[in-house]
Amino acid sequence: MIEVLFYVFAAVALGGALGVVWAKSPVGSLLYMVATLASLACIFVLLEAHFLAAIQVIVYAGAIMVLFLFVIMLLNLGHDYQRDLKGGAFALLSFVIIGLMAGILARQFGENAITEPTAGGRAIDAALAEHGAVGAIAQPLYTTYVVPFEITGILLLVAIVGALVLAKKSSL
Amino acid sequence: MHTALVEGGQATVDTAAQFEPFFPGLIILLPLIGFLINGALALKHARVSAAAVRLGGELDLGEGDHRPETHTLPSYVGPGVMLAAFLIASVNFIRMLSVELHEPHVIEYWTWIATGTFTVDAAIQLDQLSILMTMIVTGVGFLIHVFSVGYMSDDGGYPRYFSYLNLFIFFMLVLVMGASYPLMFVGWEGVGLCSYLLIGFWFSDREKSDAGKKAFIVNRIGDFGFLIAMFLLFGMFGTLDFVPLFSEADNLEYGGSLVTAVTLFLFLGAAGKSAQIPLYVWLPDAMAGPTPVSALIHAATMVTAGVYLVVRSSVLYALSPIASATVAGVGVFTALFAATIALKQNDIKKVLAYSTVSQLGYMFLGVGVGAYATGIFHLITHAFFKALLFLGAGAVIHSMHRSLHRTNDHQDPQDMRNMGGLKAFMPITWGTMWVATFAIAGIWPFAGFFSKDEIIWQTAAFGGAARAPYPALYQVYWVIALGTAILTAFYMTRMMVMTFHGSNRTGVEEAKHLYEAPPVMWLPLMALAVLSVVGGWINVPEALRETFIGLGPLTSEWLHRWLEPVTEQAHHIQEFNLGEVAEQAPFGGGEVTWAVISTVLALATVLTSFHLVIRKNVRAAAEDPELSGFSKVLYHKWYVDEVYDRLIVQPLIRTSRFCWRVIDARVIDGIVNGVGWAARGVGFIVSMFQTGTVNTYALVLTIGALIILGVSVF
Amino acid sequence: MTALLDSIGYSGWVLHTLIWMPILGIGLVLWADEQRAKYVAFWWSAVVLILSLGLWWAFDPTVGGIQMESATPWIKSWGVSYALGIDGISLFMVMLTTFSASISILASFNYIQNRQRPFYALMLMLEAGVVGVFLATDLFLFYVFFELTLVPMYFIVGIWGGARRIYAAIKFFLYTALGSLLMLVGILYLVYRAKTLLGAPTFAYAELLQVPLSGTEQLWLFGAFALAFSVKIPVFPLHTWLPDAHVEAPTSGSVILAAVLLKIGTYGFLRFLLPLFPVAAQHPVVVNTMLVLAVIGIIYTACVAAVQSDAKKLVAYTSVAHMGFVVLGIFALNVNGLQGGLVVMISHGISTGALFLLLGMLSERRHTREIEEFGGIARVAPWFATAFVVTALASIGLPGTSGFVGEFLVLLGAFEDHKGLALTATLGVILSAYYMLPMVQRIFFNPLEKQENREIRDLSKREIVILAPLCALMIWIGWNPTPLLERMEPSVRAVIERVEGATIEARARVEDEVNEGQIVDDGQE
Amino acid sequence: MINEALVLSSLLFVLGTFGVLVRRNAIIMFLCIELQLNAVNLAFIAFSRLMGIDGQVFVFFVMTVAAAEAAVGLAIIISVFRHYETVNVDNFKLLRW
Repeated sequence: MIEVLFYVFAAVALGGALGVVWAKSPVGSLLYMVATLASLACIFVLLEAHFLAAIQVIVYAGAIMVLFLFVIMLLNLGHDYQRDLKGGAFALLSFVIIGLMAGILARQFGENAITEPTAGGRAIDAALAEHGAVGAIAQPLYTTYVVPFEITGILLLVAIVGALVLAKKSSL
Repeated sequence: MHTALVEGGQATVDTAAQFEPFFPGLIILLPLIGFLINGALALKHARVSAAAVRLGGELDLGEGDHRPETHTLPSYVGPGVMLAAFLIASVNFIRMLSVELHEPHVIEYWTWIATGTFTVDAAIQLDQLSILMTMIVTGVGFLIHVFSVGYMSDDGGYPRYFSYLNLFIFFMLVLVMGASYPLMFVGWEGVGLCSYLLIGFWFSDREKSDAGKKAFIVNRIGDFGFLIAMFLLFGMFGTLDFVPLFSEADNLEYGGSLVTAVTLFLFLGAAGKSAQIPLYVWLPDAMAGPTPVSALIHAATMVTAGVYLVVRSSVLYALSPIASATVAGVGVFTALFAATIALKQNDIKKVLAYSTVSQLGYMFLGVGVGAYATGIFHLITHAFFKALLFLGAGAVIHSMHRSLHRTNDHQDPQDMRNMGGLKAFMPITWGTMWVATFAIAGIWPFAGFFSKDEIIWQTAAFGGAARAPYPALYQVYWVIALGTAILTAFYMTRMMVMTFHGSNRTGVEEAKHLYEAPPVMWLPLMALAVLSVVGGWINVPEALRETFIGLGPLTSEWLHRWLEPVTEQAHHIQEFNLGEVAEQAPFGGGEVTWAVISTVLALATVLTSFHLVIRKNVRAAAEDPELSGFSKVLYHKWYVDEVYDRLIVQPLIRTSRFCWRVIDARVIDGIVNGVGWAARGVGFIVSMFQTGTVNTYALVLTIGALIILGVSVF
Repeated sequence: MTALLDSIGYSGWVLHTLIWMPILGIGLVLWADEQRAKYVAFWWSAVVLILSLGLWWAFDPTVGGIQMESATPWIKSWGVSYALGIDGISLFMVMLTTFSASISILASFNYIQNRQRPFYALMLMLEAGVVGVFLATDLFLFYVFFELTLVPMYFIVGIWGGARRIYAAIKFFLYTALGSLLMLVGILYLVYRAKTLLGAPTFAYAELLQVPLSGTEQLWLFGAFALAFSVKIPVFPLHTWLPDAHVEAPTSGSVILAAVLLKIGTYGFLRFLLPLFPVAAQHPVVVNTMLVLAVIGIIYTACVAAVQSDAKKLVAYTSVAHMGFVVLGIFALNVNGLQGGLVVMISHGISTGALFLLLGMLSERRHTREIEEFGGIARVAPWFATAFVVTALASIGLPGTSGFVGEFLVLLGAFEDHKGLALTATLGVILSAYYMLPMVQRIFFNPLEKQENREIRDLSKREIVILAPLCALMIWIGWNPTPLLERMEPSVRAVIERVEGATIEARARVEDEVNEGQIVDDGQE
Repeated sequence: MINEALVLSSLLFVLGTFGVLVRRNAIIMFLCIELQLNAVNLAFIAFSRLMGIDGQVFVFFVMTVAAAEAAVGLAIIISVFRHYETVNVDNFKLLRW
C-alpha cells in the first residue's frame, strides 16, 4: 500500500518538476512547483518525517511560493508567455550532462537495495514514540544543534534586513 | 710601537748584536700623516676655488706671503714628513749595518684578515732589501718633494698635489715594507691609485684624464696576475707571509709546473707595474702628469716595484728556469723595443719615458739571469739618474712653460724641436743632466756604468753556466743588451743636444723669458747629480776592484754582500741546479775586457751622435715635415696602441654592447616579457568563456560537479 | 658595555624591538603631519639603529649556533611559532639593515616631495620586514617577512619611481613572487616530511634541520629554494628585473634594494639552502652550475655595465657582478669563501648604497642621470668628487677598502677547489676598473663645459652626515675586518661542518640516483 | 523504499539543474534552484532512515536557508528588474568585466 502511494506521489512530483522546467509562464511554473512540493510532503510522511512534511506544506508551499508569486505579480510578469528556453547546442549539451548525472546518481542509489528496518529507522521510530513528531526533531535541534540553530536565526534576520535594503526603491 | 725581537739571544756569547729597529712604523705613518694634513688643506682649498669656478672664473692665488695657508703649509708638511721619514729610515739602516741580521725582522701591528684557515697580519718586515728600498723611496722622494715646491708653486691644486704625493709614498712604503704578499698588494694597488690620481692631476684635460684611466686599467691587468699568483701560493703553502713561505719553498721541486705558474703570474703583475711588454703602453701616456710625478713614480720608485717583487720572490724564480728565462727575455726585448721608439720621439718626457721602459727592461734582464742584487743595483742607480733626468726635464719644461705663457705663445713646451740652445739660459740644469746622461749611457765612472755593465756581464755569465737551461737564448739576450746600450747612448745624446745645444728655436721674444730654475729646484738636481756619480761605487765588481783607485777595495761588491741574506737562498738553488757561472763571455774575453769595450763603445756613441745631431738642421715643431718610412713607424711607437685598440679594446666594447642590447634586452627580457605576453594571451582566450551569461557559468559548474561525481564514483 | 647591556636585559628584548619598533613607527609617521613626517621617520629609525648597535657587544662571538633565541607558539595546530634568533651570519645583515634604513630615510628629505607620510611609513615597514627576514628562525615566519618586504618595495618603486615605474615595479614583483611561491611549496613539503617523522607539523628551523631527506628530495627542494633566492640575489640570467627596478626606484629605494634586499637572497643560501639540503648543496652538478652562473654574472654584467649611458643603470649592473662574487664564495663551500661572501655582502651594501646615494644627489641637482650630460664636476663639487671616488674605489675592490677584503677571500676560497672558474672570476677585477673608472672620469673629470654643470652645488651638511659614516666604514673594514670576521667565523664554520657532515654515503646515494636517471639537476630553472 | 526515494531525489535534482541551465527567466531559474534544494531534502530524509534523526534536522536548516535565500534573491531580482526592466538573464551580463 505504502509502496503504491509512494509511486503515485513520485509520479506527481516528477511531473510537477517537468512542468516547472517546461511551463511557458512563470505562474504556471510556480503552480507546478507547488504540486511537486505537495507531493514531496506526502512522500515525507511516508518516510516517517511528519513534522517536516507539515513544514514543507506550511513554509515552502505556503510562504516561499507565495513570495515568488508576489514577486511575479509585482514585476507584472504574469502575462509573459514568451518561451525563454535556451535552444540548440547549449540545450543539447545540458541535456547530455544532466543525463549523465542522472545515470550516475540513479545507478549509485539504485543498487544495494536497503531493506527496512535499519538502525536509524528504529531510532527514529523510538524517538517518535517517545517525544512525538515535533519532539523527535526538537530534541536534537535544541541540544546538539543549538548553536547552528541560533546562527540560522541570525541568518534570517540578516536576510530580512538585506532583502529590505536591496528591494527598497531609493538607495539608503 | 715596536715590539723587540724576543728570542733570547742577547745573553749569548755571540758577538752579533740584536737588531733594534728605531720606530719603523713611523716611516710609514709619517707620510700618512702628511697625506691627512695636506688632504684636509686640499679639501678646504677646493671648496674656496670651487666657489670661484662656479662664478665662472679661477681663484687668484696671490703672490708670496699673501697666499692662503692652504698654499704655504704643504710646502713644509710635504717635504717635512719625507725628511723625517728618511732620517728614521737612515737610523734603521745604520743600526742594521752594525749588526749581522740573517733573518728578516718582522713587526706585527694587528691582525689584518683572519679567517679560520687564512691569516695575514698588518706587519712590516725589515731586512736588507726592504730597508734599502725604504731609503731610496724616502730619500729620492724627499728630493722630489722639495723640487715640487718650486715646480708646482703656481698651481691651483697645490695642496691636493702634495696630499697625493704623500699618499703615494705611504703606499710605496707599504709595498716595500709589507711582510706578506697581500700587504704588498695593498701597496701595489695603492701606488697604482696614486699614479692614476697624479697622472690625471689636471683632470680637466680629457687626454690627461684618459691617460690616468689607461694606467689604472692596464695596471689592473697586471694585478690580476698578482692575485692569481697569491691564490696559487696560498694553495701551495697555506700562508702568504714571506718568512714562512720562503723557508718552505726549499722543499719545492726544481722547475715544477706550479712554481712556474706562480712566477709567471707574478711576472704578469710585475710587467703591469713596471711597464714591460705587453703592458708597457700606459707608461708613456703617464707622462701627462706633472713632471716631478714622472720622476718619482714613473721613473724612480713605483715602476721599479716589479723588480722588487721579483727579487723578493727570488727563491721562487730561482726554482723556475722557464719563468726566469721569460723574465729576462721580456726584459731585454722591452729594453730594445722601447729604445727604438725613443730614437724618434720629440717630446722630451716621452723620450725619458721610453728610456725608463728600456732601463726597466735591463733590470728584468738582470733579475731574470739570477743576478738579483744586480737588478736592485740598477734599480738604485736608475732611481738617481732617471729622477735627475726627469727633474731636469721638469726644470726645462717649467722654464719653457713660463716663457711661453708670458708671451702668450701656444706652442708645446715639451717639444724638443721648440727648444735648442738652452744651455745658455739654464747652465745648472744642463750640467746636471749631462751627468745623468753619462750615467745612463754607461760611461765609467758614472753610476750607470757599474750597474748596467754588470747586468750585461751577468747575462753572458749565466748563459755560460755549466748546466744553463737555454744557453743560446741567453747569448741572444746578451747581444741585444749590448746593442741596446749603444741605442741608449744615442737617443740620450740626441735628447740633450736637441734641448740644450745648437741654435735656440724658442723665438726671440720667448727667449727673453727663459731663466734657470729657482734654488729649491736646482738643489735637488745637484744632490741627484752627486748620487748619479757616486751611486755606482757601492757595488764595484770584484774584477774591477783593482782598477778602481782608492775606493775599490772598500766598496767592492758591497751591495751583493749586503743583500746576501735576502738572495742567498735563491743563489744556492741556482748554483745547485745550474752549476757555476761562466768566467768568459761567448766571444771570449772576461768581465774587465767587456767592461772596457762597452764603456768605450758608449763614449764613442755619445761623441759621434753629438756631432751627428748637432749638424742636423732641427726645425721647430710647427715647421717640421711629416716623417715617412721606418721613422714614422718608430715615431708612432710601432702602432702598438692602435693594434691594442683594434684587437682588444674595440672588440671588448662591441662584445659588451652585444651582451647588453642583444642578450640582456632581447633574449632574457624577451623571454621575461614573452612570458608576460603568453599569460595575457592565455587570459584572452580563457576570457572568451566569460560570456556574462549565468547559464553558461551554471553549465560549467555542472560539468565540474559531474567530473567530481564521476571521479568519486568510479 | 657588555655589562651595561646585560643590566638592562638587552639580549632578551632587542630582537623583538628591532622588528616592532619600526612597525610602531609606521603609526607615528602616519599620525604626524605631512611636513614633520620625515623627521619623525628619521629619528625613529635612528633610535632603532642605536638599539641595534648594542648587538655588536651583546653578541657572543664564540657561539656558532643561533643565540638570543625566543619562541612563542603562534598557530599551534600547524606548528608555527613566532621564533627569533641571531647568529654571526644575520648579525651584520641586521645592523646593515637598520643602518641603511636610517641613511636612506635621511637621504630622501629632498627627493620625496609628495605623499611623504605614506612613503616614510613604507620605508619603516620595509625595515621591519627585512629585519624580520634576517631574524626569523621559523620558516613560516620567515616566509611571511620575505613576502612582506615585497609590498613596500613594490609601492615605493611604483609610486615614487621614475617614468617607467609601473613596468619596473610589476617586473620586480612578479619575478620575486614567482620564485618565492616555489619556495613556499618547498617549505610545505619540508613540513609535511617533518610531520610524518615527528608526528606533528613544525616550521621551526632547528627541528627541520633534523629531518632526514633523500638525495632526490634534497635536489628538488634545493631547486625550489634556490630559484627563489637566485631571483632575489639576482643570479644571472634572472637579473633583468634589477636594472629596471634600480633605475626607476627613488634613491632611497635603490639604496635599500642594493644594500639589504639583495642580501636576502644570499642570506637565504647561507641560512637555509646549505644547512637544510647539504647533500644537494655539494652535489657536483649543483655546485658547478651555481659557480658557472656566478662567474658568468661577474664577467657578463661587468661588460654590460661598462656600456651603459645611464649612471644608475651602470651601478645596478655592477650590483649583479658583486653579488656574483658572493655566490661564488658561498659555493666555494669553505670557510674563506663563505666569510669572504659575507664581507662582500656587507661591503657591497655600504659601497653600492653609497654610490646610489651619490648618484641620487647628483640627479637631484641636475635632473638627469645620463653620464654624457656631466663632466668636470670635480672642479665645482670637489667634496662630492672625493666622496664618489672613495666609494667607487671601494666598489671596485681596491686594497685598503672593504671591497678588497671580501673579494680576496672569496677568490681565495674559490681557488682552492675550482681553479679555472676562480681564475675567470678574477678577470672581474680588471673589468671592474673597466666599467667604473670611465664613469668617474666622464662625470667628475674632463673639461667643465656645460653651464648647468657649473652651477652644481657641493655637498650640503646633511649629505656629509650621510656619506661620512659610509666612507669611514669602507676604509675601516678595509684595514681592520678582523672584528667582523671573528664574529662570523663560528657560524660560518657551523654551516660548513653541517654541509660536510652530510656523509659520503649520502653523497654516493645521490650520485647513484642521478646515474640511474631518476632526477635531473635543478639548481637553476 | 529508501532506494526509490533516493532515485526520485536524483531525478528531481537533475531536472532542477536542467531548469537552471536552460531557462532564461531569472525567477524560474530561482524556482529550479528551490527544486534542487527539495531534491536534496528528500535525499536527507531518505538517509535519515538509515542514519538517524540528524538528517531531518538538516532538512530543517536547509528550509530556513532556502527561505532566507528566497527573500534576498528575490529582492535582488526586484532591484535588477528596476534597473533593466527585464528578468531575462541574457539581457544583463553583470558577470562580465
